[in-house]
Formats: sequence, structure tokens, C-alpha cells
Amino acid sequence: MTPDLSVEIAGTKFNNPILTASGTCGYGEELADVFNLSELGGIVTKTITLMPRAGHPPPRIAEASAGMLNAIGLANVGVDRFIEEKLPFLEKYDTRVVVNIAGWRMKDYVDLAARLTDCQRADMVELNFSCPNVEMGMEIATNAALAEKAVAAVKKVFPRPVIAKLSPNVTDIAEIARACEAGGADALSLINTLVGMAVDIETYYPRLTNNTGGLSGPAIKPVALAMVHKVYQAVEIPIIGIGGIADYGDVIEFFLCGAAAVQIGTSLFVEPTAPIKIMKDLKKYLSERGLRNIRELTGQVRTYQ
Amino acid sequence: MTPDLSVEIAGTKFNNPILTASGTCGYGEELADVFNLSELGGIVTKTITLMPRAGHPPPRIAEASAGMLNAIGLANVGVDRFIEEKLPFLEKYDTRVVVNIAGWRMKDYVDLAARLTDCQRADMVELNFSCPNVEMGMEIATNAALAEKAVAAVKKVFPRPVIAKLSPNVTDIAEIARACEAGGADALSLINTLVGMAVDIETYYPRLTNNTGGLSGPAIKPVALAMVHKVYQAVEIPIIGIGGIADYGDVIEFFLCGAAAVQIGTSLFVEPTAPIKIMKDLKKYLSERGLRNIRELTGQVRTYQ
Amino acid sequence: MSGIVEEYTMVIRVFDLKRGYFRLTLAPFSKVRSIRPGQFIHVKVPNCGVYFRRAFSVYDVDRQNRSIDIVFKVLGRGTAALARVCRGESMNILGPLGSGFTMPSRRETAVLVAGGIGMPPMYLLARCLVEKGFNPEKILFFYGGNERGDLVDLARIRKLGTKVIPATVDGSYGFKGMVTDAVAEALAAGPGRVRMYACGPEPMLRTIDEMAKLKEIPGQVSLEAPMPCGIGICLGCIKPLREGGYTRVCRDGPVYEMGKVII
Amino acid sequence: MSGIVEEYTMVIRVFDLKRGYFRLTLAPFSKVRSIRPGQFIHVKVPNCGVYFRRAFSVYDVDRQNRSIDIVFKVLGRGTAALARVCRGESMNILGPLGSGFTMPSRRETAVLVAGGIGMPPMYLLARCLVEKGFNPEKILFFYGGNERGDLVDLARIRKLGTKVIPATVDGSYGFKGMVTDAVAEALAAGPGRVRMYACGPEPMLRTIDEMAKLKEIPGQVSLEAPMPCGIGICLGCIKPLREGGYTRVCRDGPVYEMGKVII
Ligand SMILES: Cc1cc2nc3c(=O)[nH]c(=O)nc-3n(C[C@H](O)[C@H](O)[C@H](O)COP(=O)(O)OP(=O)(O)OC[C@H]3O[C@@H](n4cnc5c(N)ncnc54)[C@H](O)[C@@H]3O)c2cc1C
Ligand SMILES: Cc1cc2nc3c(=O)[nH]c(=O)nc-3n(C[C@H](O)[C@H](O)[C@H](O)COP(=O)(O)OP(=O)(O)OC[C@H]3O[C@@H](n4cnc5c(N)ncnc54)[C@H](O)[C@@H]3O)c2cc1C
Ligand SMILES: Cc1cc2nc3c(=O)[nH]c(=O)nc-3n(C[C@H](O)[C@H](O)[C@H](O)COP(=O)(O)O)c2cc1C
Ligand SMILES: Cc1cc2nc3c(=O)[nH]c(=O)nc-3n(C[C@H](O)[C@H](O)[C@H](O)COP(=O)(O)O)c2cc1C
Ligand code: FES
Ligand code: FES
Repeated sequence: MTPDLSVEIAGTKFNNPILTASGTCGYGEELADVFNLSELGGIVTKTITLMPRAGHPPPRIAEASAGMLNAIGLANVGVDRFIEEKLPFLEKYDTRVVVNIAGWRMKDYVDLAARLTDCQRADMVELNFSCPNVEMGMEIATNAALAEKAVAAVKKVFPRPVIAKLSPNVTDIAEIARACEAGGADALSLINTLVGMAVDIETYYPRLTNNTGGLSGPAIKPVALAMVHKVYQAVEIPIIGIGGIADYGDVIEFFLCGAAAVQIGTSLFVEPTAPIKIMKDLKKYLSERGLRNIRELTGQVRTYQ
Repeated sequence: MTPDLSVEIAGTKFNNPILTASGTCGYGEELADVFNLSELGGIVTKTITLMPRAGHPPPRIAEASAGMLNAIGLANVGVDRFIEEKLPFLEKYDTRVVVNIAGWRMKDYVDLAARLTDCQRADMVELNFSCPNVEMGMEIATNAALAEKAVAAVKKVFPRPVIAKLSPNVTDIAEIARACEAGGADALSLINTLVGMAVDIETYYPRLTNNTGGLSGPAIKPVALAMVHKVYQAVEIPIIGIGGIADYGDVIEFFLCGAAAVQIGTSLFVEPTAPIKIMKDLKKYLSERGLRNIRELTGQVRTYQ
Repeated sequence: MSGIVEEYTMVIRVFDLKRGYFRLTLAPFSKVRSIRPGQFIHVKVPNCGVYFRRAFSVYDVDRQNRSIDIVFKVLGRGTAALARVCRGESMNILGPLGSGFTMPSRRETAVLVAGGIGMPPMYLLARCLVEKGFNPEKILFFYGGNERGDLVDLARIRKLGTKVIPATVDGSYGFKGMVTDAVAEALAAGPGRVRMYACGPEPMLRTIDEMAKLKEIPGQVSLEAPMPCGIGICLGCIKPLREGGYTRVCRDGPVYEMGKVII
Repeated sequence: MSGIVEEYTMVIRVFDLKRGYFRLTLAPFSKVRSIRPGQFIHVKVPNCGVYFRRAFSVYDVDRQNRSIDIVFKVLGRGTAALARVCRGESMNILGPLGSGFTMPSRRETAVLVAGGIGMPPMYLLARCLVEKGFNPEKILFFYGGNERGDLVDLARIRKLGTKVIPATVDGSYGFKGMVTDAVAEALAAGPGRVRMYACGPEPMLRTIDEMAKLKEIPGQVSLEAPMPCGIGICLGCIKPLREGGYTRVCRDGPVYEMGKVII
């Protein structure tokens, strides 16, 4: 009997718990040249904004120890072209589509979600709160009250599940998590990237034109696990674990800490077939231990004391 | 002409900008078996508490990608034995001694600093704020008001420079930095470790008996650089950069981002002679570029826009 | 599906071409038959601690043995580690990636301009042209470097029967000066209807691009950019387009029509 | 200064001892003359992406060639990479580290108990005893493993002239059963005044430790713990002491008097 990898998040079934993370898989077209997207539990599309964006000038990616820095600047085709040109491509695949959206004011999120309401292919939306909020002058991601309001506003217009994506650059992520739950979020995904920097010691210029960028990859995995573990104890809604996942062992760690599904980001750059390999290895891990499904691992870490 | 590596922090001269970080060099005795401690700009001793502490049970260290997790639990000999047995050992070396102290209530810090006042070998104290504060129920490290009060209280009893060591596990490290400056800190050191976790997927137990631990090593360098850069713009007092430094290039990066000196921690475990090698390479870097001293590099990053 | 595969190949041979240049043969690669000149592979450099893959143009293929050759120069950590791999070692590669060159028409003279480590795709292009029956006499293979040692595998290129015009900045071999000057001289001598192909350092490509514009010569350049993913999903390898916006060199390129990209 | 050095050595030889065991010869190591049995070196495994060094007991030394031998078993990522190093490769080592064994008196029989990969320091101890003129007949070298394949370099150990008593759990070679049972049997036969030395897996050491206590036999055990730094500065390699508190295995050990540490 092969073990069951399917999971359920907010009443929606995923064939397996492996999603590709926003900004690391485009809108799916390129990865489809490497493997069949139907093999994925889901695909989280690159953050969409109301208007198309070219993003920051190069260099916008830098290599780091066991990871990388990026400051792409939310380059994307804009919601209109996304709906017309990108979403239809995903029709033919048996996978969940989560559309990640971002804006600079509360209304942007609401407008984006509203535009996606009739797109049945958008199974869920994921709210990327890591942009500076032009009204409030700070990231929604770092302010519990703003986050709660934003989630609640989107929930009013979007009829399907809403995921709030949390930033790790906060003193207490559990506080933000509880606020999103209070706002009506159906699930949480964490973590987004850690703020980081790198400088070229020959030119004295930062390695990114944005000066700072987001750190991702295996380097941040321990931070992500600690945060998933903390948030798991703070909320009732399911958690999607993100951060440095590179192999099946990492997925198991995230599940044990409280994840109900995971997203793979940076590892796709280094090993685009990672999700396929992970799926195979997960099945092996489960069956070798006589575990019937992966769901029962969620939150099973045996914390001391 | 060999370039000048000396730096000055709060009126105190250091022969060079390389210090060893608290908790990664004991009280100096062990490293003295590997190289002459007089080669160091300074040594920051393992955090001292009022009473001796055995620390957490093993395992209290775990390997990570490009770094490690630790939850030693502030194991130390206590301030009395430190003054009697450990400090005298450092007498014979021509290096600065920074004594790192921690407590659970404001008064602990004051008592510790007071005890050290007459120890002339303690050139400076460094305040480790990353313990949960028993009075307030949170880390001083994450609360600007508490941090300011604690620094001010220590400043009242300790006549020599006081360094406040900042935690990266906060939403806005610049806010804490400004508070410490307002409290009278003579310098800031950053960063301490990032909260992280790892789980054994065979036993389901966390890899540390403390469940979570502090992430350090090259993995966190980009985060540390971004924070040094941010704090440099927020305060006037000198900054000692810490986090993942492994070679001379890393030191230059920290200087460019605003550091006036650096501390090397985890790299000592992997390459105990790293400080010596770094010093040699720094001189080479400077002389190849015709730079007369390292001080002029502080804050010279050419940020875009 | 255009069929990009991620596969383990074996190191068949590491050949030291001297002065920091190496030729590496990897096999078997299942997609060897579909590789077009100008395409590249993305190599996971084994055991060196660099996080990203490193991109290398396909230099040659052997359809029989399903092997791929690359030629590289030791520049940084990745290539240094690559120079140390042992025969028989396993190596993960991703490919074939990127667009290839479009072929010249029979009536055109193909002017190939290779600068330094831009040689490999030019060689494969020349080889394919010759194999497809293109007159080797009508292929001018310009190959420039700083000095003689930068021109590797010259004998092998000459074997194709194309005209090889070496150029070295220090004059230690062939034309003395920039390879672009050699090209300009040859074009001035007027080899008739011409199509240009170029791969090399950015300043060289910029000059060729301008030359092409000025003389209205059609052709293509193959560009380079740091490539985290190589397949178009990270948006890291961008260059500005003349028409505005950015292009991803790894997927929309690396081969572009002259004048398309702001080099 | 006890003189710990961090040095680049060269891989002189990688010898496949089969079934996952390897012997590695490194040279030159400047401190080879000061190494005592029971000490270890901390090895930066080249190019494998593991962050910490890995600790290995010194198995043998050649003062002439200033070389060190270690024997290791492939367990995880670090040792797997170590098994792949090539001759001539450069390798950074830190040492000599830790305490060594104290020698028995001439009147004692030295009972050496090696379990699996705990053999190397026992070999070096035996060799040093013999070289110091200790009667080889009065050295009982117990060497246990799960099966025959776990007992490596037996011929080499026998060459020392000591009595070698192999033991395998599956009985495929020598005494059938746990090596500790073999030891108990021998002690029951009463070899007179005895001093025990042991290195091996924790359960074995625990049994030996209890046996020593019960029969009031003096001696030492060499312990293992994950060792981030190896020199006593990280406080990561601790074990609880019977008298309370912790000990750092890397610096206060790895060799301890029987009964001192709670194993
Ligand atoms: C399409 C293409 C084809 C190429 N063909 C060849 C060839 O045939 N022969 C040849 O010798 N070279 C070729 N190169 C260049 C080759 O990839 C570089 O020489 C190599 O990346 C340098 O790597 P290194 O590790 O030695 O140097 P490093 O110094 O480690 O890298 C140089 C710098 O670039 C960054 N970097 C390197 N690789 C990447 C990446 N993949 N993504 C992001 N940043 C990166 C590093 O962080 C570093 O800052 C090609 C490059 C491209 C894009
Ligand atoms: C004093 C001493 C002497 C030894 N002598 C020998 C010997 O002679 N022959 C032999 O075969 N083995 C010896 N070992 C054991 C050897 O060091 C281990 O087999 C090796 O560390 C396993 O490493 P690995 O990378 O193959 O396994 P891994 O699976 O990578 O490591 C095993 C686990 O231990 C952790 N770990 C490994 N090394 C360290 C470290 N240095 N610090 C913290 N955590 C670590 C890893 O994170 C992992 O969780 C000795 C160990 C010690 C302490
Ligand atoms: C190049 C790149 C671009 C990213 N773009 C986005 C984005 O547009 N929206 C978003 O919510 N997260 C974005 N992320 C963050 C990832 O989705 C993910 O949260 C983060 O990288 C941590 O996971 P990882 O370590 O597996 O990459 C991006 C990450 C990378 C590396
Ligand atoms: C094993 C270990 C123990 C540490 N103990 C202390 C400590 O007692 N007090 C303190 O202020 N910082 C302590 N630190 C944090 C370091 O001083 C340093 O701030 C941090 O590790 C980041 O630097 P690095 O990446 O160079 O190690 C410890 C770090 C490690 C790895
Ligand atoms: S390398 Fe990632 S998009 Fe081109
Ligand atoms: S290994 Fe660091 S104290 Fe022992």
C-alpha cells in the first residue's frame, strides 16, 4: 500500500503537500518544460499586482552561503494579462493554483482579489504583505492590526480560501499570525524571505540595486522551522511551511513542527526536479515506517519538557 | 608601509578590529593553545551571570547549512570564579578584554557591572540582553524601553565603556539601537543569533534539548550586514559587526556597511586560526588598494540612489 | 514540452588546455541529439559549496557516445572546483537550455566572432554549418584573446576547414589588436553578403553590435549574465531591451538578434 | 601552550578496507611527535558542504614521514565525502587534540577493548606499549564487531605481537557474542592484576564501565560526542559527570578514568 500524500487545507484537497513558492516558478510555463505540473500539489504564482511591473534593474539576485538574496521588485505582467494569458495555461493541469497578490494600499488587495473572484482556476489567493504600505508607511507584514484588516477586507470579496503569507522580519510572528486568523484567514504560509544584504568589496556597491534583498534557501530553514513551530501553537488554522526546503527530510521537519503542506522556492533554481524527487522520497520514508499518510505527522514534534 | 589595522571604539584603542565573540572563545584559555591572544584586537568573554550555571543538558549544538544552532544555556563559572580564576589569565596578553554579562532582572546587570568595576582588566562590558526578563516577561533585547533603562542603569555603576549587544529577532533593530544610544551606550554590537530550530526525523525530537536555539555562522551574514547598515544610519555611536564572518572579505563588507570593528564567532569552531589569517589578508587587501588604514572604510558602501 | 532534463552524467575526461582552460567531457546525456549551437547546460558543480549552478555553452557533442564537451576557464570558486573533478565522478546537469543560433543562408558569408571564453558556441556553430554542407570557405572564424594562451584548441577549430583568423591584443599570435578590429578590417575588404555571429566579453559584443548596426549586417550575439536558475523562473539574469523592459537571458536568449538588447 | 596546530596536510593514501571502512594517510603533520594514544585530530572534510569538522582518533603515526593514519567508517555525509578524497588532495587538520591514555604499570595486564570503529586508538595504544618495551603477551586486545567485516586490519594488529581476541555478534569470526562477554570470560579466567582501556560504542563502554566498577579494575574509557570545535570553546560536546556538572569530551577527555562520566 503506497502511503497517501494528499492533504487538505481549508476544505480544499491537494494531491500532495508540495507546492512551488511564489516568485520561484513564474506562472508555471517554464517548469512545465521540466516536469508535468500535475505532479505538484499546487503552484503559487508569482506575486501579481494591479499594474504590470518591470521590477528592479539588475543585479537583482546574489549568491549567498547556502542560499541567495533577491530583490526582483515584484516584476509581473499585471493582473489583466495574468488572467488573460497566464491563468489559462494552467487549465490543463491537475494541480491547485494559488494566486499570490500584493499591493501598496489595502484597496489594492481587495481589487486584485475581486478581479480573481470569477477565475475559477484561482483555487486560492495568497496575500503577500511584504510591501511597504503607502498609507501607513510600514509593511502590513509587520503590523498586526493592518494585517487583520487586510485579510478581513479580502475575505469579503473573495469566496474561496485566503492564505496570509507571513514575513519573518518581526519580533513576534505569532502575534501577526493570530491577527490574520482573527481577520478570517483560512490558512497561513510562512516564511517569506529575511532581509539581508551583500556588498562587493571591489566596487563598494551593494550586490543588489535595491541595496537590500530577501534571503532564502537552506540558510533560513532553521528560522522557518522555529517560526512554524511557534505559529502552530498560536493558531488553529493550517500552516503551509516555507523556507529552504531542499529534500524530503526538510518536508518532514516542517510537518513535525506543524505544517500541513509546504512550498518549495529557491531549491527549484538549483534542482528544478526537486519536487518530484521529494515526493518519491516522502513515500519511501512513510512506507518504511508504516505510516499511512503524511497528514498524521503535522505537529508531532516531541518537544522537550 | 603596512596598513594600520588599529581602531578606536569609545575612546579605547584596539590593536586591530578583530575580536572573538562571546560564547565562542570561552575565557581565552583554550584559544591560547592555538595562537597568541595578543594577536587579537580583543576578546569578548563568555556571558557571565551572577551565579555559576551548568547550562542546558546535551544536545545543545546542532549542525545546519552553512552554520549551526546552539542552546548552551549560558553555561558559565559565575562572576566570582570569573574574576578570581579566569580574568587573571588574560593579564599577560596585549589585547582588549570585553566582559559579556547577562541577567534576568535589571538589577542583575547592575550588580554584575558593579562587581567588574574594580577589575581593570575588564576594559569594557557588553550587555547580552537576550534572556527572558523575569520582571517583564520578555527579552530586554526586544523592548526598546527596557533596553534603554538597562543600559542607563549599568552606565551609572560602570566607569568604562558599555556595549549593548543587539538581537536580530526584532521588527526594527534601529529602534532598539536608538534606545540603547539614548540610554548612554558607548557602542553597539550586532547581531546575536537568530532563533532557529531543527528536528530529528527519526526520533521526532528537536535537535536541541531547549527545543529552539540560536542560528549562527555564514548563513546569517546577509542578515547581519543588513542590520549593521540599518543601525549605522540610525545612531552615532560605533558599531561592532557580528555574524557569520569567515574571511577578510566578510570583514570588509561589515566595515563598508558601517562597522568600526567586528567579532568572529562560529568560524572559530571550524577554523580557530581564522582571526590570524583574516588579519594577514586584511593587510594585503588594504595595501593592494593603497588604503592606509581600515578605519576609513567604515560606512563607505555606495548604496544605490 | 521542449524537454529540458536534469540528469546525472559522468565525467568522461578532464583535459587541461593550459593557462587555466579546461575541456570537460560528460556522458551520457539523453538530449544530446536535440542540442543546437548556442545552447548551454547548467552544471551543479560537485562538492564545492557554491550554491548556484554554473552555466556553460555546449562546445561539442558526440551523438554516438551521447557526450557533451564544454570548455571553461577557471575564474572563481565554481570553475576552480570544476577543474578539480575526477574522471568517473558523477555530475548533475540541466539542459539543453536557451535558444540557439539561426542558420545563415547559403549565399551569405558567416562571420563568427569568438572572444576568449566565448569560443565554445562559435565552434559548435561552425561545426554544424560544415556538417550541414555549408561551404567552409565561407565561414570566417575570428578568435580573439589577450595573448596566445587564450586561444585554445586552435588546431581543432582549423580542422573544420573554416578560415580561422586569430587575434591577440599583445600580438603574440595572429592579428595584433582587438578581435573586433580584425573583423572590421575583413569587412572593409568586403566579403560580400555577410551574417555575423558573436560570443565573448561584453565590450566586444557591444562593438560588434554597433558595427552590425552601422553596416546593416544581420546576425546574432550570444550574451552572458549570472544565471541562478537557467530556465526562466528566477528573473535574475535580465538585460534591458532596446524596445523597453527586460529579457531573461537564460530563456529568451542567450542568443539575440543584433540590436535587440542593450548590451 | 600545549601546541595545537591547524595545518594543511596532503592525502598520501586512501586505502579501502572494504565494507565501508577506509584508512587514510595524511602528511606532513608538524606535531606528529607529540601525539599520544587516545588523542584525535579534527578534519575539515574538503568540499562536502558539511559545516563542522569531523573528529578521528589517531590510528597510527610515522615519525619519519611525519604522517598520521586514521581509520574511519562511512556513516554520514562527512565520512562519505572523506572516502572520496583523492591522493594528493590538500586537507586541513587541527590537532593533536584531547587527552591521551595513561600507561599501565609493568606488573599489570593491559586489557584493551575495541568496539567497531573504536579500534584506532586501541591500536595506537598497543603499539606504543610494545614500543615502550611492555610485554606484548601482557596485552590482551579484544576487538568486537557485528560480523567479520567489522574487524579491519586484524593482521596489522596481530603483527604487534599482542594477543588478539576477536569477537563477532553473529559468530562469523572469533568469539561469538558481544565483545564485553568475551572480556568478562577472560577476566573470570583471572589474568591477574589488570588495567582496562576501552573505546567503542556507548553501550559497550557502559558495560565495561560497570564491569570495572564491580570488579574494581582501574582503567580508562575513550568517549565520543558530536564535536563542533574540538578544542573546548563551544561547550557542545558535553557529558554529565558522576560528581555533577558537565565535562567537555574534546578537551577534558576524550579519555576518562573509569566511573568518572555518566555514559
Ligand atoms: C549562457 C552562458 C554560457 C557560458 N558559457 C561558458 C563557457 O562555455 N565557458 C566558460 O568558461 N564560461 C562560460 N560561462 C561563464 C561561466 O558560467 C562563469 O565563468 C562562471 O559562472 C563563473 O563561475 P565561478 O564560480 O568560477 O566564479 P565565481 O567568482 O564564483 O562567480 C562569479 C560571480 O558570479 C556569480 N555567479 C556565478 N554563477 C552564477 C549563477 N549561476 N547565478 C548567479 N550568480 C552567479 C557569483 O556569485 C560570483 O559573484 C557562461 C555563462 C553563461 C551565462
Ligand atoms: C574523539 C572522536 C574520535 C573519533 N574517532 C573516529 C575514528 O577513529 N573513526 C571513525 O570512523 N569515526 C570516529 N569518530 C566519529 C566520527 O567523527 C563520526 O563518524 C563522524 O563525525 C560522522 O560524521 P558523518 O559526517 O559521516 O556523519 P553525519 O551523519 O554527517 O554526522 C552524524 C551526525 O552527527 C553530527 N555531527 C557530525 N560531526 C559533528 C561535529 N563535529 N560536531 C557536531 N555535530 C556533528 C551531524 O550533524 C549529524 O547529525 C570519532 C568521534 C570523536 C568525537
Ligand atoms: C527570486 C525570488 C523571488 C520571490 N518572489 C516572491 C514573490 O513575488 N512573492 C512572494 O510572496 N514571495 C516571493 N519570494 C519568496 C518565496 O516565495 C519564499 O517565501 C522564500 O523564498 C522562502 O522559501 P525558499 O527558501 O524555499 O526559497 C521570492 C523568493 C525568491 C528567491
Ligand atoms: C555556541 C555559541 C555560544 C554563544 N554564546 C553566547 C553568549 O554566551 N553570549 C552572547 O552574547 N552571545 C553568544 N553567542 C552569540 C555570538 O556571540 C554571536 O553573536 C553569534 O554567534 C553570531 O556570530 P557568528 O555567526 O560569527 O557566530 C554564542 C554563539 C554560539 C555559536
Ligand atoms: S537564470 Fe533564472 S530567469 Fe534566467
Ligand atoms: S567540541 Fe567544542 S567544546 Fe568540545
